[in-house]
Amino acid sequence: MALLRIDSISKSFGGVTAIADLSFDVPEGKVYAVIGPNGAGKTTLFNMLCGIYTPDEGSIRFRESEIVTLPPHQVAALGVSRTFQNLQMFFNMSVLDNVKVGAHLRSRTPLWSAALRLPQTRHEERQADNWAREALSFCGLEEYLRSEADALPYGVLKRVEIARALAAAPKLLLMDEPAAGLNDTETKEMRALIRRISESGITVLLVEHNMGLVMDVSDRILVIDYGSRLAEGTPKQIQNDPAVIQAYLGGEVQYAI
Amino acid sequence: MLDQILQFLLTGVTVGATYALVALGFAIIYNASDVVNFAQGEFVMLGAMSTIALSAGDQGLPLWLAAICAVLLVILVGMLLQRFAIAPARGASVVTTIIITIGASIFLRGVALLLWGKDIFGMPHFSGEEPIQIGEATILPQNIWVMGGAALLVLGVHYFFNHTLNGKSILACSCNRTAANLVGINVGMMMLIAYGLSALLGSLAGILVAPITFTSYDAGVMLGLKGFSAAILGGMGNPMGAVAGGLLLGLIESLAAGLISSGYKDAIGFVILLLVLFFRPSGIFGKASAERV
Amino acid sequence: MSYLRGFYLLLAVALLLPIAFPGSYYVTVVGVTAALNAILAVSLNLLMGYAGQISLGHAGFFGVGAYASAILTTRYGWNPWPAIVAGMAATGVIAFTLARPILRLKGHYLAMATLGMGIIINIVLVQAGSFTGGPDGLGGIPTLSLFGWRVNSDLRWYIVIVSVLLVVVWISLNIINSRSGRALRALHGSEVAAEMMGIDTGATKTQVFVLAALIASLAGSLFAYQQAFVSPDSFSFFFSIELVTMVVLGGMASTYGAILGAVILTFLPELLVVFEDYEVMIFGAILMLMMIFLPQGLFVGLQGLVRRVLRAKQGSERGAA
Amino acid sequence: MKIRHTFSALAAAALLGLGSAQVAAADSIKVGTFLAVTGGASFLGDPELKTLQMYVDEVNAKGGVDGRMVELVHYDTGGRAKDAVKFAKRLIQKDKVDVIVGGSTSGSTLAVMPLVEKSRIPFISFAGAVKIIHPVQKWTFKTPHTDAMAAAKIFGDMQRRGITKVALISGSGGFGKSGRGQSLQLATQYGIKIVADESYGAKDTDMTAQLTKIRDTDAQAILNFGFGSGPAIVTKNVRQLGIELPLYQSHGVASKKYIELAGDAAEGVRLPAAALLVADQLPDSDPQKAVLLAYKSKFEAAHGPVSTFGGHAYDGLFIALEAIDRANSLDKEKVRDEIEKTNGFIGTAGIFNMSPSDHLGLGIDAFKMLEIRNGDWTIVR
Repeated sequence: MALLRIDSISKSFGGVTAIADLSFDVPEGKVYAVIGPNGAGKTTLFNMLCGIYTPDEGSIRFRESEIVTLPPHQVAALGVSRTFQNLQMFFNMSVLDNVKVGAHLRSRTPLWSAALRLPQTRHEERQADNWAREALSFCGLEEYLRSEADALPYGVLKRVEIARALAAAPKLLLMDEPAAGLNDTETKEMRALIRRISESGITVLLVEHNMGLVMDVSDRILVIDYGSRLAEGTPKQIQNDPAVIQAYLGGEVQYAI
Repeated sequence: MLDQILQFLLTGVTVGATYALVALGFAIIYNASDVVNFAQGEFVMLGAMSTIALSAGDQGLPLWLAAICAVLLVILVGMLLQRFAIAPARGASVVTTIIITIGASIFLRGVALLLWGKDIFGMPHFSGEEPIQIGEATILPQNIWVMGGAALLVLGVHYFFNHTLNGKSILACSCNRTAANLVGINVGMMMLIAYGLSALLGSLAGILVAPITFTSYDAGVMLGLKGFSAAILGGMGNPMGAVAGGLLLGLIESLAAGLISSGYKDAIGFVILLLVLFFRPSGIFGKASAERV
Repeated sequence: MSYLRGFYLLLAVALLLPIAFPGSYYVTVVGVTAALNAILAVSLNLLMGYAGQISLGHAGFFGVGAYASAILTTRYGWNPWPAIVAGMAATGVIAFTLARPILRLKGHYLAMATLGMGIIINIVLVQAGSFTGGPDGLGGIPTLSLFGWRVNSDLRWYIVIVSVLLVVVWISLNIINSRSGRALRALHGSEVAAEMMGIDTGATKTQVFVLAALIASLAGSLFAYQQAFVSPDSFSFFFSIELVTMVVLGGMASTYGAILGAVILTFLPELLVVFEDYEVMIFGAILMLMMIFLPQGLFVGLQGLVRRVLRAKQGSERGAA
Repeated sequence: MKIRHTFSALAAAALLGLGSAQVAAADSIKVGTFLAVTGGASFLGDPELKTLQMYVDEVNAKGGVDGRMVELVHYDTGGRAKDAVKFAKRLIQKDKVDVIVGGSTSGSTLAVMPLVEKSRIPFISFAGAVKIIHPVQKWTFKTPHTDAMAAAKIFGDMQRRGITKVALISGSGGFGKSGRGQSLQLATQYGIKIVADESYGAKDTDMTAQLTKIRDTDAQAILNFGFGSGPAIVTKNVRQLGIELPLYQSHGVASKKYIELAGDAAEGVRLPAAALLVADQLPDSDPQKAVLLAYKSKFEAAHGPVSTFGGHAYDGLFIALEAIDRANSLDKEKVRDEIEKTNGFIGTAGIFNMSPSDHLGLGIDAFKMLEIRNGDWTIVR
């Protein structure tokens, strides 16, 4: 069954089409990757999926409910979480607090209750603390628990961002280029982490440039170019798809000349 | 009624021309360095006050020479401000730089207070005080000086930014400092020029309007506030927007005073400003800024 | 709770000061003003330091509270306590109405809008003279009394206002170290990421804006009863800017920093009066220099300094071992 | 325009500040004052402070009051009511002064009155509003004429000239607002109708919009209540718009500065003011003349053109010192009683006769109606 169903969505910015009539289904429990050359519209797609942009037309259904018009925080409330291509860390907070923010949706305590430190708040604070620690250790980040976010290297921050997204206990995790800027060791760790996330039952939707990683972890792959669908299938199918080879190879040929 | 409105419009344009020059100063510094310089109003005050000081007394300079010296002096102040207060705080947060420029404005006010005391000073009109009749409305020759001077300065600034290398270099710095540095632009020098230019505009505005409005050590506060409002109204960082914002604010105040209520005219100005911002969060001519993800 | 350690220290200082310096002008007069300013700075800091939303109109809410209490008690004979509540309700309504459209703005536009809001409130206080007493103000405001205990001496005012300050600080610390506080800091850090974590940024900003306004309104009422007189110049945009300066000078995103900023800016003019005409210039220079050399603010800057010193010491000890 | 020597003055200021705290002799008379020496009302506070300093020095040079030296403790409020309250507390609690004079503006005076009454200390204000002394508060006195008296004087003059319709324009500060209020209240008593009621902000630079509206009414005269640069701009704008109506200003512009700023446009402007401005034009038989000339020459020798505002400080200081002299004690209750008994005191504002029901003690005749002719004041007879 499809967890996320995208049905012929389009988006253009000032006359330039970013996404044109795109449809695909993300099956539950799988790792689904979206690839394509730079400027193919991948990040635009992500931003529409999580409510930052509203598509010009089309429908996005998450667990059978329409989310096209919802603002990001309501999409998040349904169980969608994400990481960002350019880090969006809360640099004014510690690593632990960053990840606790991820658990925001799992508590209910309102401002006035927090202000007076009522029992409900105390209870939920302890819970949030536990959830955050769990998420951090899931991502292998115990040692950075007390660090300030602005004092950590890029590779670690990439994982903190994932821990933060996981602390929300999402159904669907959108990962925007998780391996970008990482070295080989870090990429290897990232690959293992994505597998662990998938194994824990969370559906992963991945945008990534590192083909090795994509082919390795994905169950299905969607290739888009100029905002439209080029091909879709298993990694093997994609690798042998003539249109994909044309698009990627074509680029290389041009480059060679 | 119609001749009343003509008078309100003329008044509004004169007052607005002053706001426009102050707002333009705000926009230039903001463009060059992302800093809102709350000492801009003090440039206006210093221009007028030092002209008066230099031309006072029997051994005083002739007015035009005093004005030139005053402008040079204020340009120097502007550059010193950049060099010793703004440059060392590069990378500080927006509010920190706001407080620094507020500190600078208090400091300059304090210096003016020490030098010239608390009196209000007048300045002779450049070409007499015989009112000029325009239909049923009247203006003073000095109003024409203000409007004409403002128009020339605005055109000059426009030319500077669009047709001279230094002007374009400053724009380049505002777009991308690192890139500007890489292509060999002396960023530090460009900042000095921007602050100097802004001080030049402020001081000339002060000298042009002082015969009509008088001046005192604390005259810069209100002008700075109105100039900032005008710059925001037009859209921060858009020089021609700042000019339009200034004229618009002047007209709103004058029409509000004449047609609605003189007691609430400033409030009406701010209400309109708020409404504009509610519907256009980046001012009338400002570019909408989208958060990059 | 570990984050309350500083709070207990503050409590101890507040208790000891009037005992150590009985009847001192600096404790019970300037100290009360400093505490009142600290209440305002702490509330503004929730909005500015934590949520990252600058407000140059905080004095406006302070004024609404003060005038609500002044007008209701003198013109309508209300008891001061319900007048405080009514003032807070009025302020809350104003803040709630304005919050959404104003807080959509960013950076300097937000600064301008809040500045404009404060100025409009002030103009109304001046112009609606038949109601507010105009620029000359409104006098004859009764004092507070609590179960027959009349707050009618400087020491008693010290007790009341410092108690309120302590409660406000306690509330502020509780909020910062909670889900709501993290939401505030998150939207300051990255509004998009905060939204993606399920934080309704618009609602969160509105909440903290209204809360800060309510606290300012309460402070305003206390101010009115303490002075027994209000006039618009106490709520001008100059005071708003002074409040922002307190927050930034002490150190943004630090409750203790806000208190420190308030204390410094309240005592500085007190010390500078001996310089007479030079006061304005020296004040401006001090403000500039502090912000240039400690752009993070005094409290955060000093904290960093202490940390560096400690680290250097540890390092040298380790080196010695 | 003089440029002072920064460092020597700085050192002197520091020394003075320290000095005033330490030199205090045991039984000196401590006179406390808080004035708007800076800020929008500095043209009030500045001459007031200069006057107080000048005369305290003179009194001390002559051996003080009954052998007691007078010590002046002053603070600058910047015109802010809040700071006035703070400094009044400082004067009472920290400096423990015997009497307070000052409060340049009505706002700051009204703000400290609750404190003064509670602290039971004699207080003589230099501010105008009638609210300060009406109703009478036990410990509060004042020396300037009230704005109600100014309005009455003006309307009286208008009545004589047969003016019945007046356009009012006032500054939005405390002085302007209060004057406006009194004018609106008193007009009908003089058979005068207010046909326009405009206002302008303290730092406004152009009032032609308001005056254009006034021009199109059937007003027979314009009355402007305000101080600072506003009234001078109003005066110039009236001329610019070619309005030929008589222009009345209030006592808020009673200084040479106004004539200097408004220039030719000020010709023919009328205003009520204390006799100080026209001291040399008074007949020799006038009992005030000697006092006025003495004050004027002393002030002008040191600080330039005299204004009536500094005169209010002179009046307040000497009413207080003479009361202390008569009481022969620094007991606050006794001093207060003696201030209230002030009788026949010749001051710059007039001859003061206070009583338990009148804490000002001036009649409307203490005001002279002046007209500006050839750039100078003349008395309208």
